[in-house]
Amino acid sequence: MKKKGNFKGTRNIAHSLQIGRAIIMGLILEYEGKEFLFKKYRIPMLEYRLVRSREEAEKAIDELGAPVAVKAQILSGGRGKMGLVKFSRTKEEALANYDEITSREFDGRPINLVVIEAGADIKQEVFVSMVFDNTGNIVVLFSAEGGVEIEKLAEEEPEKISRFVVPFDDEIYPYMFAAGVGKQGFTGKVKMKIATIIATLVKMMVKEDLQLAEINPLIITNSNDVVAIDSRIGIDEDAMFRHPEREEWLSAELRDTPAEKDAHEHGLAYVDLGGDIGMLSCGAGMGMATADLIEYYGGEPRNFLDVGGGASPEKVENALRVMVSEGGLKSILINAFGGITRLDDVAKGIIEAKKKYNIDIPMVIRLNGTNQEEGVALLKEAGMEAYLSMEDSVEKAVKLAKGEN
Amino acid sequence: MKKKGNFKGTRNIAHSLQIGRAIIMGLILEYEGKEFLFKKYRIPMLEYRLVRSREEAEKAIDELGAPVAVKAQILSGGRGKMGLVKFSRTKEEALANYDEITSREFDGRPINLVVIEAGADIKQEVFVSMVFDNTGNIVVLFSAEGGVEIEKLAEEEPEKISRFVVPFDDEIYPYMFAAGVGKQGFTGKVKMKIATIIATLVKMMVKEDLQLAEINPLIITNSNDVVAIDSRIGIDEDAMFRHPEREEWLSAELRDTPAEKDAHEHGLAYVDLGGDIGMLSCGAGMGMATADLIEYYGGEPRNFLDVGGGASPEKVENALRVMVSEGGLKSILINAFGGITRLDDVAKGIIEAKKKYNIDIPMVIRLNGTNQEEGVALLKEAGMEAYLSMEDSVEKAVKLAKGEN
Amino acid sequence: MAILLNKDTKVIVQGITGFQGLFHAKKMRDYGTQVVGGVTPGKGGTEIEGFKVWDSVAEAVEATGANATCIFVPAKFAKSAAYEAIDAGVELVVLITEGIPKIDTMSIVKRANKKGSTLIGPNCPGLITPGQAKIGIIPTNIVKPGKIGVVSRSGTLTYEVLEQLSNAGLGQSTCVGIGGDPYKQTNFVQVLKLFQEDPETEKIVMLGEIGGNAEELAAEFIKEHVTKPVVGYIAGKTAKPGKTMGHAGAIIQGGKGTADSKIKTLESVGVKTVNRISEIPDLLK
Amino acid sequence: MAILLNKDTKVIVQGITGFQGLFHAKKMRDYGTQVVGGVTPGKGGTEIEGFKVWDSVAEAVEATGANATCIFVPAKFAKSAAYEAIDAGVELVVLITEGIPKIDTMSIVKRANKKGSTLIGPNCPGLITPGQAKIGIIPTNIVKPGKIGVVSRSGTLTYEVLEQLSNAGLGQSTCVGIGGDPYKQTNFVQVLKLFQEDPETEKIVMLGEIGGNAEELAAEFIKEHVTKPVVGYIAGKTAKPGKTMGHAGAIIQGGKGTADSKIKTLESVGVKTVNRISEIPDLLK
Repeated sequence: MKKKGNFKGTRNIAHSLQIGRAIIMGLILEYEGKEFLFKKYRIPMLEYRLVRSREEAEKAIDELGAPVAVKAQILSGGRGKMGLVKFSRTKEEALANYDEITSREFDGRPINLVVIEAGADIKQEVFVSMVFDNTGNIVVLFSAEGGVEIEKLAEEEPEKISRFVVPFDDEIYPYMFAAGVGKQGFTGKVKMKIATIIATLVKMMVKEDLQLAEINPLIITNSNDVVAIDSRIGIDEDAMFRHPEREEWLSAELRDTPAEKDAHEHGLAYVDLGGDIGMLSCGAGMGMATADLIEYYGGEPRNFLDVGGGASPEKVENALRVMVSEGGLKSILINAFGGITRLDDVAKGIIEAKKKYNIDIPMVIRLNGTNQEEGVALLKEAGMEAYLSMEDSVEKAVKLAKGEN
Repeated sequence: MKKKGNFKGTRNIAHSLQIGRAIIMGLILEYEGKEFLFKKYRIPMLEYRLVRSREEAEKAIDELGAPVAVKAQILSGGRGKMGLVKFSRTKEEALANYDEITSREFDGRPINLVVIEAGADIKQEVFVSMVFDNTGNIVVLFSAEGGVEIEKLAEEEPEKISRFVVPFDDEIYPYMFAAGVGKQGFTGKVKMKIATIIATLVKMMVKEDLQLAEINPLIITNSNDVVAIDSRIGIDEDAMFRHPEREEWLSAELRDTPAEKDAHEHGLAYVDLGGDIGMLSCGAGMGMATADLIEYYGGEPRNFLDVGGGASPEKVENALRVMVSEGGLKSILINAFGGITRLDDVAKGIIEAKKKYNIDIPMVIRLNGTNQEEGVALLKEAGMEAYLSMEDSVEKAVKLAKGEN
Repeated sequence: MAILLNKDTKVIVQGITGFQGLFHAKKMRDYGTQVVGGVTPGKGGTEIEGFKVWDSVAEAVEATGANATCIFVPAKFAKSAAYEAIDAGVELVVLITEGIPKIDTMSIVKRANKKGSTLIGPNCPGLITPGQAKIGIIPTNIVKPGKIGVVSRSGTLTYEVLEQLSNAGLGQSTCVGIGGDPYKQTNFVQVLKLFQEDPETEKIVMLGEIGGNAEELAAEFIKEHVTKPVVGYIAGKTAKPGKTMGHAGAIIQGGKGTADSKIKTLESVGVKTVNRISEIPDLLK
Repeated sequence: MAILLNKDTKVIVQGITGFQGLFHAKKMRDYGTQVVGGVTPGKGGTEIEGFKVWDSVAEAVEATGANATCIFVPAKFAKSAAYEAIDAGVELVVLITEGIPKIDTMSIVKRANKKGSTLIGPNCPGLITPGQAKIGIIPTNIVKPGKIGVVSRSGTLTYEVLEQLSNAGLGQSTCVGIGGDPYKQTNFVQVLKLFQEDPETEKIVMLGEIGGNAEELAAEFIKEHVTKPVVGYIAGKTAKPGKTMGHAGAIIQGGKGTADSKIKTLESVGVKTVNRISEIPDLLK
């Protein structure tokens, strides 16, 4: 994860390409949510073990005793549907499930982090999830019908979901959620236990710089305990300086692909988009607009790669190195508008990278703005040309990718 | 210290007799303020050691190296004037000062807790002190002229004291104090260091449930460090449930006399007032009014001793035990108004105590209100009489104390 | 009419399943107060001695239309309980609990101010409108209906005064125990204003104490706004001046807060003060 | 006239002794902006490149009468810096810093609302009134005075648009970069209102992005209150829908926030939208 503190960077907007700017966050693993947050805030849980090998899995199953749940640790919801959470009545079944899950991949990586969790005595499954809205409130949804079809329930039977809106800077107490939980049919101790867990999650949202806190399912046992079976937590990556230990969490490694990680370490924003036109922009908004224009002309961007405003030659060079390291490129488009950025610096970076990494993929360069003449002159010297217009350069890059000329 | 959580007690009002209800607090030792609060909040200090014997003192002086300050740990300000803080240029001088200080008494107890503190390189002494006002603000006073004559300075040259008023629930930052500290002649790094220490103290006031936070002197060294030499902290005793470790602090022992401690442990309010009429009231306001009336009739109350409303026979019995344990009584006045209190219970307690502790000091009893007849009957059986009017009973008790009849 | 509280006030008791809460809920009901139920989180849906119990104030208010609450919960939970009542829109919040941390009380007062609740207490005996209703713990056998408004910082002392008034044939319109803690929303000034506006109150008794500046503020208010006769008493003449309040405390407090200075200030605005409580009834006749 | 900023605005720079702060302070001054000094705590009383430095905003404001600030401090200290400006009564607070924790931004917005400061940003390039003054980092060589109001969520994209406008002979009244973070005080609606009221602004360009509902709110506002022509562009058509926002996020967000839905909503209230930036100038002629 890149160092914070520079005042004008580009990381956020890279994420925004994936999820829209409204909610920018880094998911963490179920295990991390439980181990590093739920434990600290005393949210009731079942016993569990994180295991990284078959031996550890077997030991955990023996210690906890069947039945157990075998749960893949990946950065995604919907694990049940994917068959990555499996309830297992016997030790044998649990080991078989472990073997099956760890034989699979997710997001291009092998699954080798698994949680073994003690079996639960479930009377009812309920659901709680919360995010911030855009006006500084925490919006909490609670339903007595837990499970995975929550979006459908919200659409079809909205009255089955209680919604609470809490200003982010209010003090939080369980009473605030009691009536709403009551409306879903709970009373007395169970109601107050649920309200207390909701209040705790809301407090965590602020104190722990979270962007998402969800428990689905939260279960009510036959002895009326209320226990968190899952944890789905998104953290605010901009708040990492307040939680430096999170840099060491397993999820920090899993969140980025190797190319993304490489890019972030060099202060670049990188998102894999899956096409075949390598795209480099100076500035994130420009990057989005460039990607849109590539599609407008019928092409497909391979990535979103942004060096930000005022990039140095080294940054441009690194960006190109990251770009070509991924392979599969049919053309490269460099769209540099020189406002703060000096175009001679951009040109220097391009020339250096081309030489150093032997880049022979067709390259289209657009330079317009500050120190344009100097930049164009440098490129010319190195045998390259530059476009002035963004549209023209994009059109050309798309043609090249299609093998046209 | 008595257990909290009962909804109607009397402890506060006992303190209010001494200090007025506006500011109710328990002072802690300089050492405790530094060790348990300043260290946690990283307020710069000199090195120091708490010592309890001459051997420990000698070791500390050797470790710190002369010059050192030798400082008695007592629950009071003004130690300098009392000769209980002594700067010592050599080891010999320091040991002599240690011997002198520990040969003395304060508040009826030997002084055996001493801090040895490293010598300071003082360019300037400044002063900061803060309390809550009655409207939910923290009022901070700061002056560039530290030392002990602050009240005089406030009167004669008020412009030399900067005053800040901060709402208790605001977020606190150093910038809030920068301009005010600047007005006292500071600039740049020293100004911001002072402002940061003030901000830290204000935060402590709220987070640590303090009622008073004072550093006098806060010093500026020749290398422009800003260092706390003293700490004078008052805690909110009502907030003890949030800071249970404070029950174990040395100051918790020192704060009460043995009789006060005994009383508090039995849920009674006790304050030594120094006269010769033992006074027991059912309710604190009544206690104050009774003490006033004793003085009105020319007597002097020995104590303020309150069993509260609705006291049991055992509580009354214990109260009388505490009262007579102190000695020096010429008469005893029991003023019981029966609102919630049942007067037969009061009578039972009196009778039991008189028997158990062989109390033969002349006793004046006033019973008026709930179950009055039953109470009077019980007393009569035991050979005692009761007054109906508060005034009459007080007048009688004063006469008895003066040896009249 | 009386002030703050009458026979139509609908009261809930927070902490009703606790010993004190239940004891006094019954006493209030016995006196004729409309106690419409109580709140104990986790015991919602049950009933105790004829009182319905809810898990939260919001639910109790929704079900009963309660507009007043009497809080008997321990100090540790008092802040949450008071917040809950304030958030539920309860108009009159009477906080009996004593020993609440100062910061918590300040927070409660701030929230009550913001949301428009009237907060009596903490560390107070509550209030009573003789012949109609009471909220809190003031004994009912010592009051009688009448035209004297009583406001007091002290608990038990008030009872003594009430009994002497009643014995002297001086009934009370309403008696408000504002409580002994330094931080509060409803202080002398607020109650004096209500008594001044209340047509049924003819004269006022004000029981003060040493410390703080509530009596001084009351004197200012009386000078400007109170035309009804006021009799005052200040407890604590015997008290020694404080030593532990620090330089800031001493400088801010100045010479104020002693019994003598309070008595002088009150006398200067026409309040008759007495040295002995027994003198009060005569001054009201 | 222009909006928010003109040649009389007195600007201080917070973080002026830092590399970026000083660099852009000089650029602002070079453009004719009245940069009356800067703030770096601990460096008060010094001077840097002709700029006086104070320890706090309050002191700088007292000495200079500054009514605007440009904040360049690192994300970790941005909240305190913004609070400081707001508390000192600075009318226009431009927060350039990016990467500020969401909770901190919410706190800043709340304080600005409460105390009446206008907050631009965070994570924004600032604003420029061509020919008069600029606060922030927008390049000055690509703008020229005129009658087009520009408001944008994106930084560098704005520069591209400004240059194309200027090259086409379409000068700008004011250009406001409102910044890319989801939480902000000054959003499209606030700036559109100012442009609508500004007699010197004749037409408006609005540069939006996927995510959130700022463009949808702008459309609502335009429908009711904006009579001047508006041209819009939404970046991010290529973007894939998010997967990490959780059930609550998905349910609250619903189907909104995509480029297509934003474009549709804007078109429905009469905003002309374009697929390519190069089409913008023609629509304004």
